[in-house]
Order: sequence, then structure tokens, then C-alpha cells
Amino acid sequence: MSSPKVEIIENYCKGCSICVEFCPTNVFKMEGFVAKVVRPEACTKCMLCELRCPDFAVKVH
Amino acid sequence: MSSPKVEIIENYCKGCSICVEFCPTNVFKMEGFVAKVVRPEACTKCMLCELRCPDFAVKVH
Amino acid sequence: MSSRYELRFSGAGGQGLITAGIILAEAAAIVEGQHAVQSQSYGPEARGGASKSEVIISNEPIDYPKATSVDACLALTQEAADKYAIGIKPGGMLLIDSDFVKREPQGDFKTVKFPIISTAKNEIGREIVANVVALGAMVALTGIVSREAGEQAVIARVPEAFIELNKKAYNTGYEKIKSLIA
Amino acid sequence: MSSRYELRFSGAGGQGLITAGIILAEAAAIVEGQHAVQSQSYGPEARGGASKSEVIISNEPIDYPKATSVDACLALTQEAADKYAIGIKPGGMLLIDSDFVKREPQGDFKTVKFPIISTAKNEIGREIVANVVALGAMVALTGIVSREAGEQAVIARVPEAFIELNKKAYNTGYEKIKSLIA
Amino acid sequence: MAFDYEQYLRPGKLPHIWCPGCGHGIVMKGLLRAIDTCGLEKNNTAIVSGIGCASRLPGYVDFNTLHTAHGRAAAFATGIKMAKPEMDVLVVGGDGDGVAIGGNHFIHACRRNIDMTYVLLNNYIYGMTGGQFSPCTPTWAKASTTPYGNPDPIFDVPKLAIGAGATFVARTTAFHATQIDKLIAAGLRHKGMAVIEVLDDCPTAYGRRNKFRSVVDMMKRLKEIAVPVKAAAHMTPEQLEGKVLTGILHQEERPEYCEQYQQVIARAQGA
Amino acid sequence: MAFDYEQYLRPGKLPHIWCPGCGHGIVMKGLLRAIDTCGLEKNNTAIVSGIGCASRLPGYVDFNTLHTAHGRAAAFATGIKMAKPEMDVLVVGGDGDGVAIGGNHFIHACRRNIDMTYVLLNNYIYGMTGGQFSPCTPTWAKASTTPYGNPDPIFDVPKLAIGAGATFVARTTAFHATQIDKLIAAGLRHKGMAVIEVLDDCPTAYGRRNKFRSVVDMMKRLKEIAVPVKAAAHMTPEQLEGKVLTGILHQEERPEYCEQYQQVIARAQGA
Amino acid sequence: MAKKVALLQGNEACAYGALYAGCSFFGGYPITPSTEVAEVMSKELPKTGGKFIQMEDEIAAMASILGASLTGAKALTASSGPGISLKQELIGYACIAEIPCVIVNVMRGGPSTGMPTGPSQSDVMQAKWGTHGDHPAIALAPASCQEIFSETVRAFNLAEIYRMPVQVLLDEINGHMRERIEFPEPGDLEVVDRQQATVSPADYKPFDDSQGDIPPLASFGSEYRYHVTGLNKAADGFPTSKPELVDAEQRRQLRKIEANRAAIEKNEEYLIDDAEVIVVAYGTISRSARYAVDVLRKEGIKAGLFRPITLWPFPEQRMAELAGQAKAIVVPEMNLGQLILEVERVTRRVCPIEGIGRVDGEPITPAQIVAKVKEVL
Amino acid sequence: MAKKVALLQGNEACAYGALYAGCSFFGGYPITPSTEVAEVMSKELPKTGGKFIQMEDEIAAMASILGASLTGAKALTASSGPGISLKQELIGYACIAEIPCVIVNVMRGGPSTGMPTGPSQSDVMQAKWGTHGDHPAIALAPASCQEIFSETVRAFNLAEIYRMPVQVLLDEINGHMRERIEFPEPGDLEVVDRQQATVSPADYKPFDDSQGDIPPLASFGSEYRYHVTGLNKAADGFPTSKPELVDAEQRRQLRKIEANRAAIEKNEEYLIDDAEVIVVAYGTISRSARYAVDVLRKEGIKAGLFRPITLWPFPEQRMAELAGQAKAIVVPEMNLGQLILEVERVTRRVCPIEGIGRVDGEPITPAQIVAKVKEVL
Ligand SMILES: Cc1ncc(C[n+]2csc(CCOP(=O)(O)OP(=O)(O)O)c2C)c(N)n1
Ligand SMILES: Cc1ncc(C[n+]2csc(CCOP(=O)(O)OP(=O)(O)O)c2C)c(N)n1
Ligand code: SF4
Ligand code: SF4
Ligand code: SF4
Ligand code: SF4
Ligand code: SF4
Ligand code: SF4
Ligand SMILES: [Mg+2]
Ligand SMILES: [Mg+2]
Repeated sequence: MSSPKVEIIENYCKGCSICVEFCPTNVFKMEGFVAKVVRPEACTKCMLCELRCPDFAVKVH
Repeated sequence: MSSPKVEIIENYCKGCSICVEFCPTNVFKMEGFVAKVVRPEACTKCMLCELRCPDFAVKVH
Repeated sequence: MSSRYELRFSGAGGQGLITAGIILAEAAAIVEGQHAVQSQSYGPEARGGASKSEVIISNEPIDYPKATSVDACLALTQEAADKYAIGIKPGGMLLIDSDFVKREPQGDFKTVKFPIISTAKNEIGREIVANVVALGAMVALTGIVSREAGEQAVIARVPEAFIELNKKAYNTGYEKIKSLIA
Repeated sequence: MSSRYELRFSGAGGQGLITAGIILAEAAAIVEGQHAVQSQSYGPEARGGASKSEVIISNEPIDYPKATSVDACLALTQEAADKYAIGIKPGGMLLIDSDFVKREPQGDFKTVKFPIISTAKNEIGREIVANVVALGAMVALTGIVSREAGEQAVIARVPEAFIELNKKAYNTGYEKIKSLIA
Repeated sequence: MAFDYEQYLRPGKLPHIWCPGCGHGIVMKGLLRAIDTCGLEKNNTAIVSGIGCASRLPGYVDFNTLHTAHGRAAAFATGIKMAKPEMDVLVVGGDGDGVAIGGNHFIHACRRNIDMTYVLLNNYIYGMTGGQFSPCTPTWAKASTTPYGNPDPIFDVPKLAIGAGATFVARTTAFHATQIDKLIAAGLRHKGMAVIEVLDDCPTAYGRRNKFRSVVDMMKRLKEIAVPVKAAAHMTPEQLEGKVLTGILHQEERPEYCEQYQQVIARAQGA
Repeated sequence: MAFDYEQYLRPGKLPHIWCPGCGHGIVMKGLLRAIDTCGLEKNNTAIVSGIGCASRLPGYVDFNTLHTAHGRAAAFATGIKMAKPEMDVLVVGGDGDGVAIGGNHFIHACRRNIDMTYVLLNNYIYGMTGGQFSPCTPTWAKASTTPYGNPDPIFDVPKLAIGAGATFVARTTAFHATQIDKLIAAGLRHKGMAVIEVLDDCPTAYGRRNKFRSVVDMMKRLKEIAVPVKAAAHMTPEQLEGKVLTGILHQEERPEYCEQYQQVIARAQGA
Repeated sequence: MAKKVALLQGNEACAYGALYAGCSFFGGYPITPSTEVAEVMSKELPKTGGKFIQMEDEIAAMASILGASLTGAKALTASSGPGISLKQELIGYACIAEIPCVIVNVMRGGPSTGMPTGPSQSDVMQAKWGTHGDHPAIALAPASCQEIFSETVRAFNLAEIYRMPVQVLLDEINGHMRERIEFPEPGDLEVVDRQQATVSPADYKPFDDSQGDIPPLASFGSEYRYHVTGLNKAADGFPTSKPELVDAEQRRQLRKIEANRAAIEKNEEYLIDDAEVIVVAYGTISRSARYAVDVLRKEGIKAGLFRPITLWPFPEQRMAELAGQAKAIVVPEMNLGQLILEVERVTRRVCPIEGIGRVDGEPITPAQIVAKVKEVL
Repeated sequence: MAKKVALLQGNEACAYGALYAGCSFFGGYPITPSTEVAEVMSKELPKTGGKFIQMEDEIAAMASILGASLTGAKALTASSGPGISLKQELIGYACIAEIPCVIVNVMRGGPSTGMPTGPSQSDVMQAKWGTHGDHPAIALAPASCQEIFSETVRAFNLAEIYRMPVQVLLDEINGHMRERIEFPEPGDLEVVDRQQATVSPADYKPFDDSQGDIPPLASFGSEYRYHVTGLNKAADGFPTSKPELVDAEQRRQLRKIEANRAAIEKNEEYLIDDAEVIVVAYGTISRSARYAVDVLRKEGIKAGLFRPITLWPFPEQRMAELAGQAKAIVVPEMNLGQLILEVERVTRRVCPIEGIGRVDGEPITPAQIVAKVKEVL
């Protein structure tokens, strides 16, 4: 299994913080109005961020 | 208890036969288009004819 | 103008007068290829009350579809007679059921009396065909369609099983009137 | 004709520009007893996109309630500046947030630049009062209502607990512009 | 001993327009007895209907009566009750009126639990318009718009009412005349939305088409299919096949809508 | 591993119009995954909505999409399905659209058991019009037309659907994202009317007014109130107080409407 | 005669006309005096695999035919006043989303429940203005059962050609009366089918006006996929509020009618050439009028009949011309003055215009018209 | 100044006007751009024991206000195009059953969902013809927030006086814009309460026209008991289809308006005396027109404004007079030509009449009107 790649499409992100708050391993952080990937290495690929982002802005590969 | 008086208001009666068929003691009979009281003495005052006549045409006193 | 001829069948709701009107219109329009319009009026209430069915027959297209001055009228009940005999044109005809219409409407028309319902009940055996008896009677009275056309239209309308009954009703009505007015 | 004066507050939905317009209109209409009409436009979508609020102030009843040729315009975003600076009349005024409007609209009007949002954030401590900072700035720029009337209208609108904050925002905006254009 | 219906009937309106054997007359009488039992005052009572044969009922009875548009009775009644909560408000109407076109108002009145008594005269057909199928017409029965039999499943009216939140739901039939007034009276006494379905018959538009030889045959069917809830508890699913439960099918206590609104008023007035 | 939503999205339509944190986006994604799971064909699938924020969903997805009038989606969808039964038909829409103005069409679609999948995005408010209360707004909550709190009781949507005759009824929340697609997929596979209620959030028109500090707080509430049906079986009424059951709440087999109508056709053709 | 003949009610003729036109879907809700249309459809449609559905109300009925129409079906509903009022919102939807369908209104006395079994022509203005917003309208008012058949066919044609709802206005009299009908053979009457999209599915836009004012409508469930909305929309079917697009769309929709008046309008003229008094009448009452004209002519009075068959668009040019030649115009209607307003408007009242209104549940008789004509002369 | 003043949206002013008029019941269903009316009512009504109810849809909202009105309450609903279309059947019910109520329509672009946030005046004809059957109509179109307040009061008065529904037509612009309002004190504006029955309960007939065309309406829950139906009915409220009774009833209902035009009609004239071009405009657009008239006058062009405040009944006599004096008439409307049709009809087009239609979601500007006036001159 290749190491996960977590991506945020910034112009889709509306800054709701859902990904930030519910990622079990705190991969994201809010920066201004958008979420940023700050600890990609911590990702366990649980996919919840991608599932819960209302704006198609998170992609986990 | 006075003996029951069963009465049919003929111009209300529409001749549906409900009173005739469901009187337990066969007090009524159809005559032409209206029901007639034919055996008033048999009436037990169960009141069902009055309750079930859709046309306010039966009165049991 | 055209040969416009106006008939009215009146009585109580449920007596089959609309059907009688339809059969007559079919006899004229379909069997004989004339023009015909049939219409009816509903009473003030959805059910009950006097009811009428009108048929206009003509050799030309018919404009106004309702009766303007009635050539021949049938009345099976007193209420219908009271209400609908008005409108019969001078010299027109009125056929009444002599058992039910006791107060004969007065006017400049010929009145023919005949116990239609009781004929149906007693001679044909089924009160329900009174409308067909009446139809036969009206055909005989008016001659507006041929006897055969009327019979054909009756046959075309009724279910297989009732053809004989209705033929009998029609012809009885027809013949009774023919002998009455002969 | 009348002393009709037209102001436009533009920016993004959610920046409180409608409220700013309302407060200004209240300052004019209620505090000062002038005539005023405030109106707004919704963007193509129910939410988001450029938004504008317009206030017309006059000493006479106001007919047409929308801007015809704008005396003074505020733009908090580039999109709003691009879209709504058109319509400023020759010799009119445009106030832009210098942090957000980088491409300055060109035209026969005077442009004043001032970092409104950052002032709210950094000097007042709450970005949410940027609209009141902007209001103070517009009052200073235009003088269409008195400083006091504007302040009074601000006080009347905001909840008790936020009065001081908003007064500060208003006055900061007012003074910054006064010193800028002095 | 005969019940004095005249006291509640408008003079000169009988005979009514309903056909011979139409069940609606039986239900009307039960309704009047229930009103009498509960001592409702004429001036203080509104009876609201929609359009249909059943909906002609209010015209005969001497209350504040409102014959509205097809399907809208519950919504008109809601306006009356909200505006004058001290009035007793009843709705009467047919199956088509109540749960076809009127379905939305019916379920929302149930949801609100507004204090009204809704008597639904279910003859499982559109009587007034001559016998088109209604949402209560049995599947594969004949109606003028189902010449090959009705493909539609039916609404179980009590189940629908319960699903929507009605707090009193009962059912009986026109045959069970003595139960009609009892259930309506219980509904009137219940605080909140009470739905009483009365299965009755439309010999004219349903009976003939569906091979009932007479009104009496139709009444006998009502007698046969009815099973009191209590009795049903001891019956097997097979035994219950084709039966309908009668009696009070559901009752619960929930805040009544106008009372809830009194709280809104109290809050608004700063109480 | 990332699900390829793009294959089902119309190009160039993102970002969508929904507010930051609006639950509708989460549900839309679940819907697309379910469609993918079930292998629905784009050309053969119709997605129908009414009016409201939720009802904007069809505009984003690449199927035959129909954005109708407020409340009427189920009725339009019924026309599509009846006319072309081979199509897969989905309805999506809000609580107001579905069970306020659209209540009648909703219950009748349930009654008919027509083969459609109805995804009801219940954010318990009229979002699009700025936050008036809906029939799903909690009692005493604040909305723009209930400044003193909402006096209305709510519809329990699954209970209403079951009462009306739906043969598949399920519920989940936007928090339970992995369940959304599973339940919708189960609904799509079910032959007959399938109702899937997804509780989601409207931070803009509901959250602020009702003192939720953030979208995240609202999501947490969804997490907390949800109890899977199985788990609920072991819980006391006290423990269930304030909770909502999730999962498949009801499933039964009944003839499907279009198939019933095929029988009508067969009869008409003398088969 | 080789043709099949029958004595049919107007309502029945309407249903058979719809079937002739290829109607394969009926969504309805019963209401007097329109119910026979539904009854015939419920019997005939399944014979050929068509669909009849009785919906929960008139709104749902209207919705169902729009859904069905989008799948490519020719779709019909029938109702009367109260039901037609309920359908108004969705009639507007059909206009803006440009979905072909036919709506039969068998008019009865109104407003509200009014007189369910009484004839009336009092929904004529509603047929144009009933729904909110600017929108196109086509409404036909046939007079005889044969014409009800053929105009119903034409209604479907117009609906399909102009991609919009078309109303057929009958009334309790011609809906219920029976006349001899000759059933046209296939091919006797023109039947227009929906224009098919020719561009590739990828290029298809449901409101693409680049080829003309009436873009082809592809069917749901074909290889064409698209979006439909009741919001103002761009050519691609997606909502827009760009002023120029909204303006173009709204104007195009009215232009569908205005630019094609010649193809849509239809009227009949009887003894009009030398007429000094013109009776303007439609539907059932045109039959009274024709009868009256004959009576008047017999008496030497130069009366003529102008009978709009298309009430909307109203044949205004021809009406204006005729007004120029007439000494007076008489407009009998079973209402309290509706189409007469349009007659007044388009003629500039260059001659006296008198209405005969009747709303008591009885038809206007030839005698009434004769009397009025004599009065105005 | 002693009077309470505030800056209010037109919709808010409308709600406060209703409260001033004594409205104690609001039944509604939310829709943009009318919602603020409901919002204010939901807040203010319970303060004085009044009732606010949000119903399940617009039909129910309309039904609820009619039920409430029968108990004696002054009742209001507010909506916009789609909702108003849905209410049509029951608007007819209110007409035939003669139940007072006020219906506010804050017009938006249409048809169907159209442009919910775009202003429009395209429901003007619907306000008269939307429901089926012949029926009376009153519709008012105020222009400013202050006038919205006072015309809403007048709407209630007219509803109560004439026992019928009255519509108040606003649009997205004047419904949403804010202006200074002076709240009238009690007594400043006339408030008419419902005429009470004076006969004994036994003699009361709800439609007894023996004392005049507008019989008093007793309240449900008083000692008067009666029957109400949407069928044509006799004086006692019970259904009838006796031709003479139906005829009398229908005509009486229209006569309520026709015989009282002077009391109902209201319009404003601005610089009209010597005007050569008359701009006929109403509601929001009358404000553009007034501005344009000022501009034109400045340029020496003799323009004047005729502003009908009562759109229905349309002030036709005055309009016809004015047409006689004018060289041209210009009718700007935010629609594709509605009231202009009535202007054309009543003036016989004795002078050129030009419309300015706009349906792109933007208001008609003074400049557009100025340009058009110059063009027609
Ligand atoms: C809006 C509207 N739609 C349809 C009708 C026609 N209509 C009158 S009564 C009725 C059905 C009546 O059936 P139901 O409510 O079951 O009452 P019943 O006559 O069987 O007692 C219908 C469809 C109407 N009057 N108004
Ligand atoms: C006939 C009609 N009535 C009212 C409206 C106004 N309206 C638009 S959306 C909406 C409510 C939306 O609420 P919901 O369905 O719950 O969807 P949400 O916006 O919450 O997703 C309303 C009342 C309308 N467009 N049409
Ligand atoms: S996949 Fe799971 S662990 Fe990885 S970023 Fe997303 S939520 Fe965090
Ligand atoms: S969940 Fe999506 S929209 Fe929300 S903050 Fe994260 S990336 Fe942005
Ligand atoms: S039940 Fe009544 S109506 Fe029927 S036959 Fe007996 S008396 Fe007559
Ligand atoms: S009261 Fe009973 S026994 Fe007596 S007549 Fe009536 S049904 Fe027969
Ligand atoms: S048609 Fe049916 S429901 Fe109507 S009165 Fe007759 S029997 Fe009763
Ligand atoms: S208003 Fe509410 S429902 Fe609508 S998009 Fe915003 S958050 Fe979502
Ligand atoms: Mg029924
Ligand atoms: Mg919602």
C-alpha cells in the first residue's frame, strides 16, 4: 500500500472545518477560509474526510 | 313499558329495505317503493331499525 | 331551412330516458345517416328530480343543440309533464304515461295517453325496459325514424342476453301506439 | 430638482453591507428627518456572489429608488469593484478596501483607498464590524449625514453589549478617512 | 325513546339528496347523537366539509356549517379553530375528499394535533362524480375509471392517521350504528385531533358496478368484515384476512395545538 | 481509492451553491456512490426534485434531471415512471418540499408503491427561503416565523411513510456518511417505493438561530442522536429519549405499481 | 360509407381525438363535467399499451403528464374550473419549461364549485391569464363533436410544434351532448410528432434557440440527457438570472405565438361578406348564433357569424377588419363578459359592441341573439 | 414630530398596515420575496392575542384565513406568484362565498419558479382573471412604503365593506426596499369594521340582498348560525341551481364593484393638466415614471403621470378622458404588456399607446421612459 496522498481542492473548499474536526489523526488545519493538509503522513486512509466534505474538496488517494 | 309504536314517514322513506332486512323480528315489509310496518306487535324496541334507516324515516316510540 | 325535428323524453332520474334518447339519436344518425344531436339536463341536484333528454334530428347539420320548439314530447311523471310540456310547439305531440300523469298539461298540441310503465311491467315483465317501450311508442308516434332503424339501434345498444326482451319492449310500444293513433 | 444623493455599498454576500446601508438610511431618515430609501440586489444565486446595497438620500420625496448615477460607492471586493464601480457619476467618489481591490477601477471619479477589513480585524479586533468601519468611512467621505447622526443610528441598531465595539468601529472608520482626505 | 333528530336538523331540508340506502344518512344520525351526548352547543359548534356526497352533510344540520372546496375542509377548519379555539370543530367528508385531494391537510391536521373531530365517511369510491376509484377503492374492484379493475393499493386510513400523528383514531361501519355515536363522542371528548373512519356504502356508484345485488348485501358485508380490536387480539392472521378492525385503534396524549399556541402568546406577552 | 465523483458530475458546475457546511453536499455524494454501486445507467436514470436548497441537487449530476415546482417532485416522477417504467427514477428534496407542500404526493407515492427511490434531505428548516420552520423543525426551536419558539409538533418522516404504505423506509444522518450510500443503494435495489430520510444540517438558516456555534457542533449532534435500530432494541425508553433510529426501519414486499398496471394492460388486451 | 361512425359525447370525441393524435398518457382527477374524457382514456389506453393514471389531485395530474411528456409521450389531462384553477402553477411550469401537453377544460359555472352541472364559458380569460408571470397561451374552442375530435388532434399538434401546453375549452353542453362522429382514418387528419433532436447528445441543449424559436425536445431515457427547471434558464437548461438571457428567453416564449399567429389562428366565417351585424361567438354558443343568423337572414337582416376557434391567440387582425365593415357587433357568451373585452380592444370599438351574458346555467338561445341583434340595429 | 417613525421594508410596512387595520389572523406559507410579511406577523400578532399559523401549503393558508374570517377575524395571507397561482381556486371560493380577506402578492419574475429574487409586475392580469368563473376583483398597487401601509389598511376596509378578497400587489423592489414610515396614530386612517347583522338570528340570511348588494356577514360562534357553500346559492346560503337565483347572485357579485367604482377606484395624477404625453404607471415603476416626468418637464416636454392605485377595478373612465387630451400614452410595466391591454381597451386607442416591457429582473429606469416618451412624440 502506497503512502496516502491527501489533497484539498482549494477553490472548492468553503472552510466548514468538518474535515479538520473529524479527522481521527488531525491531518488538517484551518488556514484562513480554507482547510489545509498539515500532517499527510498521519493519514490512515479511513476516508471519512473525503466522505464528509460537503464540497468535493477533499481527495484521498 | 308501553307497547312500542313503530312508525314510517313515507315521504322520507327511499325504499332501501335496510329496516326490512335487519329487523330481528320482521316488523317491516316492502310495499312498492316504501317500507311498511306490518307486525308492530313483534317489535322488541331494539331500535336498530331507527338507527340504521339512512333517511330518518323510521321512528320507534 | 332544414327539416329540424325536436323530441324530448322526460321523467325522473333513473328511468333510462337518456338511453332512450341516445338510441333514437343512433337510429337517426347511424342507421339512417341523418343528422342528430342528443343532449340532457341535469336537475338542480346531482340525483333525483325531473330529468330530460332531448334529440334533434335533421337532414342538415344541426346548429342549436337544444330544443327550441318541441315537436314531440314524452313525459313519464307528473313533475316532468308539468315542467317540460311547456315548449311543445303548436300542433306538436305529447305522450304521457296515463298511470302517472293525472293532470294532463294543456296546450295547442295533441296528447296521447298510454300506460307505459305498467305495459313494461305487465306485458314485458320488466319495468326496467319502460324506456324502450316509450322509445317504440315515440317512434310510432312521430315516424321520425323508421320502425326498423329504431329496432336496429336498440339491438346495437343492449347486451346480447337482453336483445329479445328489448325488441319485445320496443315493438310492443310501437304497436300499441300505432293502434291507438290509427 | 431635489438634492438627491446616491450611495452604493458593495462587496460579497455576508459582509454586512445591507446593514451598513440600513444604518445610513436610518441616520438620514430617522435621526436627521431627511428622505431616504435603501434597497439591495440579490445576486444571481440566492447565496454568495457580489452583493450591493444602495441608499438614496434627499431633502424631498424620492421617486426612483435605485441608483441612477452614483455619488459615492464603496467596494470591499474586487468582484464588487469590477461590477459596481460602473455607474459612479463624473466627479463621484469610490472607496475601496486597499487589501482586496488590487485592480483599481478607472473612471472620472475620485478613488480613496483604505484597508477597511484589516482595520476592523486589527484595530477594532473583530472582522465582523468591517461594515461599520466602512460606514464611518463613507460618512466621513461624503458628509451626507452628520457624524453624530451616523453614530446615533449605529447605537440604535446594535444590541446593548456591542455598542462600544461598534461605536469604536464607526469612529475609527470616520477618523481614518477624515485624516486621509484632509 | 326515539332520538329527537329534529332538534339538530334544519327544518325543511329532508328528504336529503342521498340515494336510497346510501350509508351517509346513517352516519349523519350517529354524528347528531354523539353531539347530543357530548352536549355541544349549536352556536358554538362548527361543522366543516369539502365536496362530495358526504360533504353535503353540513347542509342538513343546524350548526355553523361550512361546505368548502374539494379536499380543503381540514384546512378551513384549522383556521376556524385557531381563530376561535373555544368553538367545537368537526370535519366530515368522504374518502376522496379526505385522503385523495385532501390528503395533505388531513395529515397536517393530525400532525398538529389540533382539537378537531374528523369523521371520514369512507364508501371507497367517488360517489358524487359517479364512481371513479378513490384511494380507498379495493384493489381490482371496478370503478368507472378502472374498467379492467383497480390496480391501486388502498390507504388504510387509521394507519395513515396514526403515521401522521393523530392522537385518537377509531373505526366502525354504518352497519354498527350504535358504535358510530359512541366513537364520535369519544373523539369529541378527546383533546386533540380525533379521526373516526366510518365505512359505509355507495350503492349507486360502487355497489352496482361491483355486483352487489342490493344495499342489504353491502350492509351484510360491512357486518362480516368488521372485527372489534379486542376480538382481533385473539385471532390468527388467516382469520383476520380481509377483515377490518373496529373500535378505538389508537389513543395517546400529546399537547394540543391551540394550547401550544397559547404558550406562544404567553411568551410574546412576556409571561 | 478515492471515489470518482466526476464521472457523475456535470462539468463546470462546482463549487455548488450550498453554504459552507451545508449537509446537502454530503448527501449528494452518498447518492452518487449508491448509484454507482447499483450500476444505474445515466441515460436510463431520472432524478427529480422540487424547490429548495436540497432540490438544487439534480442540477449538478449528469442524468436526466428535472427540477420541478415546490412540492411536486413525486408527482412528476410518477408520470415519468409510469410512462417509461424501464427507467430508474429517484426523487430528492428537502423536508419542506417533501412533507409540507409535497405531503400529498409523498403519501400517495408511498401508497401506490411505485418503484422509486425518494431521498429526503431533512435539515428541519426551510433553508432556501431563509429559515422559516418546516413540519420537521423541532418543537420550540427558533425559526424566522417562530420568534417565540415553534409550537408545532413534527412529522416523524419514516413513520409517516410507513403509515402511508411505503415498502422500504430507512434513515440515517449526514454524519454517518458511509451509511448514506448503503441505504440509498438498498432503496434502489428494493422494488417499490423506497424512502430514505437523511438528517442533515442547515447551518445558515437553522444553526445560527438555534445557538449552534458551528457546523461541527451540528454534526456532532447528528452523531449523538443517531441510534441504529438494532442497538435501540436493547435500550430503555429513557435511553432513547431524544434519539432517532437509523438504518432500515421497515421493509416489506407488495406488488409494485407499474407491474400492477401491466396487468391492467394485459386485461385490456384480453390476455 | 366506409368510415366508422358513432354517436359520441363531446367528451368522448375529445378522448378519441387524443388517441388519434397519438396520445399515450393520461393523468387525471375526476371532476364533473369532464369525467367522460378520463373514462374513455382509462378504457382505451391500456389496449395499446398506453398509460392511464388517476392521481391524488389535479396538481398531481398535471405534474404526471409533464413527467410523462418529458419521456416523449403525448400527454393529456382533463378537468373543469376548480381543477383547472389548481393546475395554474404547473401550467406556468409547462410554459417556462416548454413541455408539450394538452389540457381539456370542460367549463361549468363558477367561481369555485359553482354549478357543476351547469354549462358556462367563464374560463376564457383564465385560459390566457390564469397562471402568474408572462407566458404564451393557446386555447381552442370547438363547437361540435366532430370538431372536438379534430381540434383535439390539432391541440396535440400545436402543443408538439410550439412546445407548450395547449388548452381545449369545452363546456357542459358540447362536452355532454351526443352527435354523430365520423372517425377519420389514419392520415385523414394531420398528426404532428415531436421534432427530434438532430445534434449529437453532447451538443444537445434543450433550449438552444440558435436554430429557431422552438428548439427540439429530446426524451428522457434516450441517449440525450439534460436538465429542466422552472427557473428562468439559459439555452443549456440551467438556471440563470443574467438579465440578457432571461429577457431573451421570456420574449422568445411569447414570440412562439406572435410570430406564428397565421399558423395557429383558426376561425370560421358564416355569411360575413355583406354582414351588417356580426355575431362573434365560440364553442357551443356559436351554434345558437348560427341558428340566429339564419333566422335573421330569413327576416332580411344582414347578420353574419364570426367564430374564433382559436380563442388564444385571438384572431385580432381579422376581427379588426370585420369591425371596420360592420354596423354593430354582438358577442354572446355564457359568462358576464370576457372575450368581448378582447373584441373591444382589438376593434377600437369602431362600431357599437354589445354583449349577451348568461350565467344562470342555461345556454344562450338563438332567440336571445335574434332579439339583441334587432335591438342594436 | 410626535409620530413614531421607522425605516421599514415595504413588506414590513404591509404587515404593520394590516395590524393597524385590525388584522388578527395570518395564515401563510413562506415564499420569496414575500416572507417578511409573515415574519412580522409571527412576531407581532401573538403580542395582542392574534394568531399566526404557517400552514402546510398556500392552499391551506388561503383556506385557513377564510375559516378565520368566518369567525369574525380580519385575516391576511401573503405570497408570491407560485403561491398565488395555487390559491386561485380558493380565491374564487372567497368571491362566491363572499368572505372578506386580504391577499398580498409580492410579485417576482414568472411564470413558475421564474426569478424568485427578481422584481416583476407580471401578475396584474392574473389578479383579475386567475380563478375560473365570473367574479369580482379588487387589486391595489401601492408605490411607497408609506403607501403600502395605508393601502393595506384600505385593502382591509374594502374587503370588509364589499365582503370579498382584496389583493395587494407589491413587487420585489418595493416589498424589500426600506423607507421612512410615519406610523399613523389610531384614528389617522379610517378603519372599517365588518358590518354586523341587525336582524334576529332566526331571520338572518347570509346572502340576503333585500337590503342591498352587500349583506352583513355574521360570525361563526356568535348567536347567528348559517350555512356557507362554494356552490351557487340562494339568499339563505343553501345551494340552488334555480336559474333566476343563480343569475341574480352572480350579477350582484359583479355589481358590488361596478356600482361602487367611485368609492373603490383611486389614482394619482401628476402634472397631468397640460400633459401631451401621459405615462401610465403603477407600483414601483410609477416612481421611475415620476422621475422621468420631472426630467422631461425640465427639458420642456409636457409629460404627465397617471398612476392607478386601484388596478382593479381599473379607473377606466378617467383613463379614457385623459386619452382624449393626450398626444400619446406610454405604459411602462415590468412585464410583457398587461395593464396596457386595459389601457388600449378603455381608451379605444384614440392616441398612440406604447408599452415599455421589461422582464429581465431589472426595474424599468427613468431613462428608458424618457427615451420612449421622446420616441413617441
Ligand atoms: C378541485 C375539485 N376537484 C374535483 C372535484 C370533483 N369532485 C366532486 S366530489 C368528488 C369526489 C367525492 O368523493 P368522496 O369524497 O369520496 O365523497 P362521496 O361522494 O363518495 O361521498 C370529486 C372528485 C371538485 N369538485 N373539485
Ligand atoms: C409554490 C411555492 N411555494 C413556496 C415556495 C418558496 N420556497 C422555495 S424553497 C422553500 C422551502 C425549502 O425548504 P426545504 O424543502 O426543506 O429545502 P431546503 O431549502 O431546506 O433544502 C419554499 C417554501 C415556492 N418556490 N413555491
Ligand atoms: S482519510 Fe481519515 S485519516 Fe486520512 S485525512 Fe481523511 S479523515 Fe484523516
Ligand atoms: S470539509 Fe471540505 S469544505 Fe469543509 S473545510 Fe474541509 S475541505 Fe473545506
Ligand atoms: S330503512 Fe328507512 S329508507 Fe330504508 S326502507 Fe326502511 S324506512 Fe325506508
Ligand atoms: S326496534 Fe328493533 S324490533 Fe322493533 S321494529 Fe325496529 S328493528 Fe324491529
Ligand atoms: S352516489 Fe353513492 S355516496 Fe352519493 S348519495 Fe348516492 S349512494 Fe350515496
Ligand atoms: S441555506 Fe441551509 S440548506 Fe440552504 S444551502 Fe445554506 S446551509 Fe444549505
Ligand atoms: Mg367516497
Ligand atoms: Mg429543509
